Amino acid sequence: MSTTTYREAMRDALAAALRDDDRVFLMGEDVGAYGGCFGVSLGLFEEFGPERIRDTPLSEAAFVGAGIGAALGGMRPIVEIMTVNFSLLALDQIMNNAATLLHMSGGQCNVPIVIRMTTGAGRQLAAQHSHSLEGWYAHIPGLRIVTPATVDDARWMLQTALDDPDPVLLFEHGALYGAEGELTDDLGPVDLDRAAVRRSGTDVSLITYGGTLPTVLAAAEELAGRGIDAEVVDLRTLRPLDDEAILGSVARTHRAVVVDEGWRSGSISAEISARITEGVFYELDAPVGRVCSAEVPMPYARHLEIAALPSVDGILQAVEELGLRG
Amino acid sequence: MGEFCMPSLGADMDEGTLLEWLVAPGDPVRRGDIVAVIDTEKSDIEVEVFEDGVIGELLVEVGTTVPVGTPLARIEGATDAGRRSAPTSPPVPAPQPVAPAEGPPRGVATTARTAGRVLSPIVRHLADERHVDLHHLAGTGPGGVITRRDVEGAPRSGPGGVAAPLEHRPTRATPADGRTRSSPYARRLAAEREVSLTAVVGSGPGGAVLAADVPAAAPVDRDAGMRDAIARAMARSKRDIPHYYLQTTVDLGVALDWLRTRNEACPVVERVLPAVLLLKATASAAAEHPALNGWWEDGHRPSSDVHLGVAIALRGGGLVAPGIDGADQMSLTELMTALRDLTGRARAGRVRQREWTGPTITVTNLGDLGVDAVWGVIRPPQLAMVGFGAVHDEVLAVDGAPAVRPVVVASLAADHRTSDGIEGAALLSRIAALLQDPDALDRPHPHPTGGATP
Amino acid sequence: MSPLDPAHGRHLLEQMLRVRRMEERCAELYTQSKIRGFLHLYVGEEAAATGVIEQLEPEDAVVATYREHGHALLKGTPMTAILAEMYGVAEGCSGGRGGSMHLFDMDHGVYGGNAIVGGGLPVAVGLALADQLAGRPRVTACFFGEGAVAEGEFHESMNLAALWDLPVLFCCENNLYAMGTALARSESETDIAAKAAAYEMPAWPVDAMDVVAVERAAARAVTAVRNGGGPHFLELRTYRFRAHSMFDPERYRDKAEVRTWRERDPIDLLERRLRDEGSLDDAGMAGIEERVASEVDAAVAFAEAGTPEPVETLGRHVTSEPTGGGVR
Amino acid sequence: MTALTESDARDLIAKVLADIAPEVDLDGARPDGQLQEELGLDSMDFLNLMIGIHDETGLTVPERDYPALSTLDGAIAYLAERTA
Repeated sequence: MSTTTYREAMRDALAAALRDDDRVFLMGEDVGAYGGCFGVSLGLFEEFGPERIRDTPLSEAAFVGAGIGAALGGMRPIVEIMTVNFSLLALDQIMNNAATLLHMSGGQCNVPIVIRMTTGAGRQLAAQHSHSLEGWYAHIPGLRIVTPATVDDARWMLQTALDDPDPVLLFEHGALYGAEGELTDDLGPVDLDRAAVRRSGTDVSLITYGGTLPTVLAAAEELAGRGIDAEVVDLRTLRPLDDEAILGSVARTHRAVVVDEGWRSGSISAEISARITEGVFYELDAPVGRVCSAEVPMPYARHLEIAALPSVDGILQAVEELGLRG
Repeated sequence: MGEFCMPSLGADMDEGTLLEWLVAPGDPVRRGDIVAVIDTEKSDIEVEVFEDGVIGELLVEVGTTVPVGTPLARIEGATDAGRRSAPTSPPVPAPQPVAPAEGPPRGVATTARTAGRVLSPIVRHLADERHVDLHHLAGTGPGGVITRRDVEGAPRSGPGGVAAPLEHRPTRATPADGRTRSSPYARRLAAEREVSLTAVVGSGPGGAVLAADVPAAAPVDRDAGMRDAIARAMARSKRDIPHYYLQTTVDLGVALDWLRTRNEACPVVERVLPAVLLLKATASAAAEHPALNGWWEDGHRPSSDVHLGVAIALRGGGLVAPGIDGADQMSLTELMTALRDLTGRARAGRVRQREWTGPTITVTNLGDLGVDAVWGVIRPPQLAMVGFGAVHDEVLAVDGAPAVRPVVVASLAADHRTSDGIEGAALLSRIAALLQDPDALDRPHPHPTGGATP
Repeated sequence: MSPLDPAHGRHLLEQMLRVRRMEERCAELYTQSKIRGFLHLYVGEEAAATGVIEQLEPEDAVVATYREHGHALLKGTPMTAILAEMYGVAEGCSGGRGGSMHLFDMDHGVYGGNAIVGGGLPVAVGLALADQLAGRPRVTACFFGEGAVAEGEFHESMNLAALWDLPVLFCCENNLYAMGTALARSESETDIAAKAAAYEMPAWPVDAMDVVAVERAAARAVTAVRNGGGPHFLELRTYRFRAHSMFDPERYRDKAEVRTWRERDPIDLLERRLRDEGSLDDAGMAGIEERVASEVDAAVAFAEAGTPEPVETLGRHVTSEPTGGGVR
Repeated sequence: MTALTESDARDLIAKVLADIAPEVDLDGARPDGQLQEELGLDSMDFLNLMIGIHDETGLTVPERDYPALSTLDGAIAYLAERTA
């Protein structure tokens, strides 16, 4: 075990993948000479050179599409998109090609690409750099959506993603990059089909992923002080959802609050809530609660941004509304 | 081939839980045999079969709660003729939304009736809001289903057709449709623990019952479930039945002297309570006054048989009023035996279906509690309730001189739709007269006596 | 103009006729409801694909559009598999999952009909990038219509391919209409080759009603691309004789215009030339037609005998089978 | 008929009542209060009590003696006296 940051863990993962497999290369805007917009790929350009740490023009559609083509051509591209908002410029390629080619070719063209992007708010980057659209992507069959939330997952999810024969979108919450945590040195590839219970509890299941995991864990601690024993489920993968873990947890606690930095309407939290009612309706002792971002484009002003995002207080209130009082 | 269906055992029963099968496939049954025990909100009830035949497949497992009309078992070899020849089946006191003049025998659900019970949430809501009695509403939807328009066009059952103000909703979150607001988990736990949710006070939002509110075991719940059942039945009675009231004071001097002598002469187990005299007198009088004996089921259905309901207070609260069939035909000893048996079973929660649904008139006797008189609330679909207060001494003019006599105040609450005061008065007078001739009263087939009227 | 090698000339003619006769039958089958969905026919444009693909090696890649029946056939996909795909049966080259617009055939380097205009270009660039990174001497031919020139993906892809010197041959089939919108109504600069040239890649227009001219241009371009010359661009000037798809009232162009272009039907042009040069006689022509007709008949019979995929396996091919297999 | 002490008589009443009215709490009843009120018994219950006493002891309590048994103390004393 050693203490490291999420950013360094991700960088270690990239370096290891580049060292282990010649087919792996990283491409994206300013991943090379600049070291990555968020510094994730700092130093890799020097070690692996401009062919494998490939700076691209600001052409999200072309370089994501090129990643898809390269994957079809036998490579294992890792494509970095600066933020999830920019990925919309490449949405055609992600949706109409990466997610779809295997199926419309009758199983001939699998696309082993990993697309990494920053997601989420919390850094006053306003309405075109701060959204959480991973839930949107989770709507699309053919994609795997993963959301590392811990240092270990940042370090060890990438390899599993690269081993996947199909496209994987990896969402890194911007607020997590500087987060420090204990890194398990030889954990090895993470099973991306499985959610993780980050805290066991008996009274309520707090279901979340990615950037809101620390918030939820903090809320769980606060609840513990009030005599409420919360279980925290880190989804890790938004598609495919680990129904077994979600439903299993709710079946134990009989109450659920889904915490999702995405907007509430038509969100992954809505999907999870629906699955809970479909799967364990008769285990529910309260309606499923949700804590989501306010339905506004993310504002710049600090206090407004904070007000728009899921918070410990918001989670505590949602738990209280379930009829749970310590 | 016939079906044995979940019977409706009262106007307020929508579903029942099968507690016990008393027969097995292959058992021959005759009409009237008790074949199963059903749990309702009020009581465990032994239910009978209405056909001759052989029990075929059992369709519902013990412990299952099903809506009224759901087939519970098949009956092989049952004939239509057998089904028709059930004239002594009492009419169905259960709701008949689509009002056939000649309803099917009780327990045999028809499609229309089943369909009529399918009520959409909006229909329930509207009916509740507008005080429309869905039980008496014919549905125009497919299969007789009651539609929103049916409710909107229906007369309100509140006084003067004006919607009564919404009743205060109690903490116990039971809307008018009888469905309790609860979490799904609580609902499931309640089913597993055989707890009636209507009896549970919820701690959740809007009084919703949460899992923690569901007690570990059932016993306390029946009372509250019964309270609700009584509440519904009595509210319906006061809503639907135009009551009128009469009272008279009956001299019991002769009857009690007679009884004292009789009881002294016989073993303690054969002693007869004074109440039995009152019951017998009421039953005999009722037989002669069909305007007050029978049911209101889509119109007046007088009965020539007397199935005498007896209000029995339960320990710990609650009230049931099962009946004694043919009470007018019994000797006092027989009636006493029947009353003792019925009281014991009622208090043990084991009343038979027929006793539950059969009564044609009911007696309530609050004499033990020392009240002078009782003004009863008629139990739908019956037509009258006879009440007795405490036997007490009064100074009466006897043969032109004051005399202290034991008396009882007999009262009558009757349905003005089927009788007028003159008939009610005749019934009370007849009761009083019969009580002046205990010997005649004790005969299994009493004849009219010309006894004095107080 | 020097005479064509007779055998090669007849081969080109037969290739174009295979495409033409197959598609004519497709149109008929469409009216019989045997083929559904959109059906975009290439009739009139056969020389473009025939001339280019004739110059490709079997291992080279083709990325095409929803008007790609000819490209797949010419690249080697059996006509039986193409017809079966249009019938939506399991024997189809895409297993019945793609249909007319999405013919895929990895065995013959057919990377699909892409039905998003411009959507195939970045993928072609990526295939070329993989080849470059892997040091493979493969050429990726990317076909698209002139409508795609208005898409951002076109410009991004031109830039990226030129920037990275990728081995991709862009083949713009300029049939003058983006569905119903004439080129001049959608482009400020209608010289498409000039647009490509602005990205610093060799680009020139070709008379694509003349298969020989196309073949000559393609030979030059393919050789250059394969030899590390970076991306090349051919503007193949052609014309679509039939409607855009089966449902198209063709209000946007004169019948006279269509008649004029039909006079330069690429098949007629080549046939006349071969006859003029003494390389083809009636018997030779009849022999070609007969071979093509029997191939089409066989393909239709194959498709007719096809087996629909069982609905139970609906969820296949959403994720790869070895690891996943289920619906993700 | 065996003689009953007051304690035996009380136990007998408790035993018989356990069948008639299982929930009654004899200890919670005032010994000099009206039995029917204290224990919530009605006339049927009282009759059943008499029957029960008869079954247990063979003692027949005539109706005219009922007033003597109207309190718990009275009933105990009566039974002790009658069985003595």
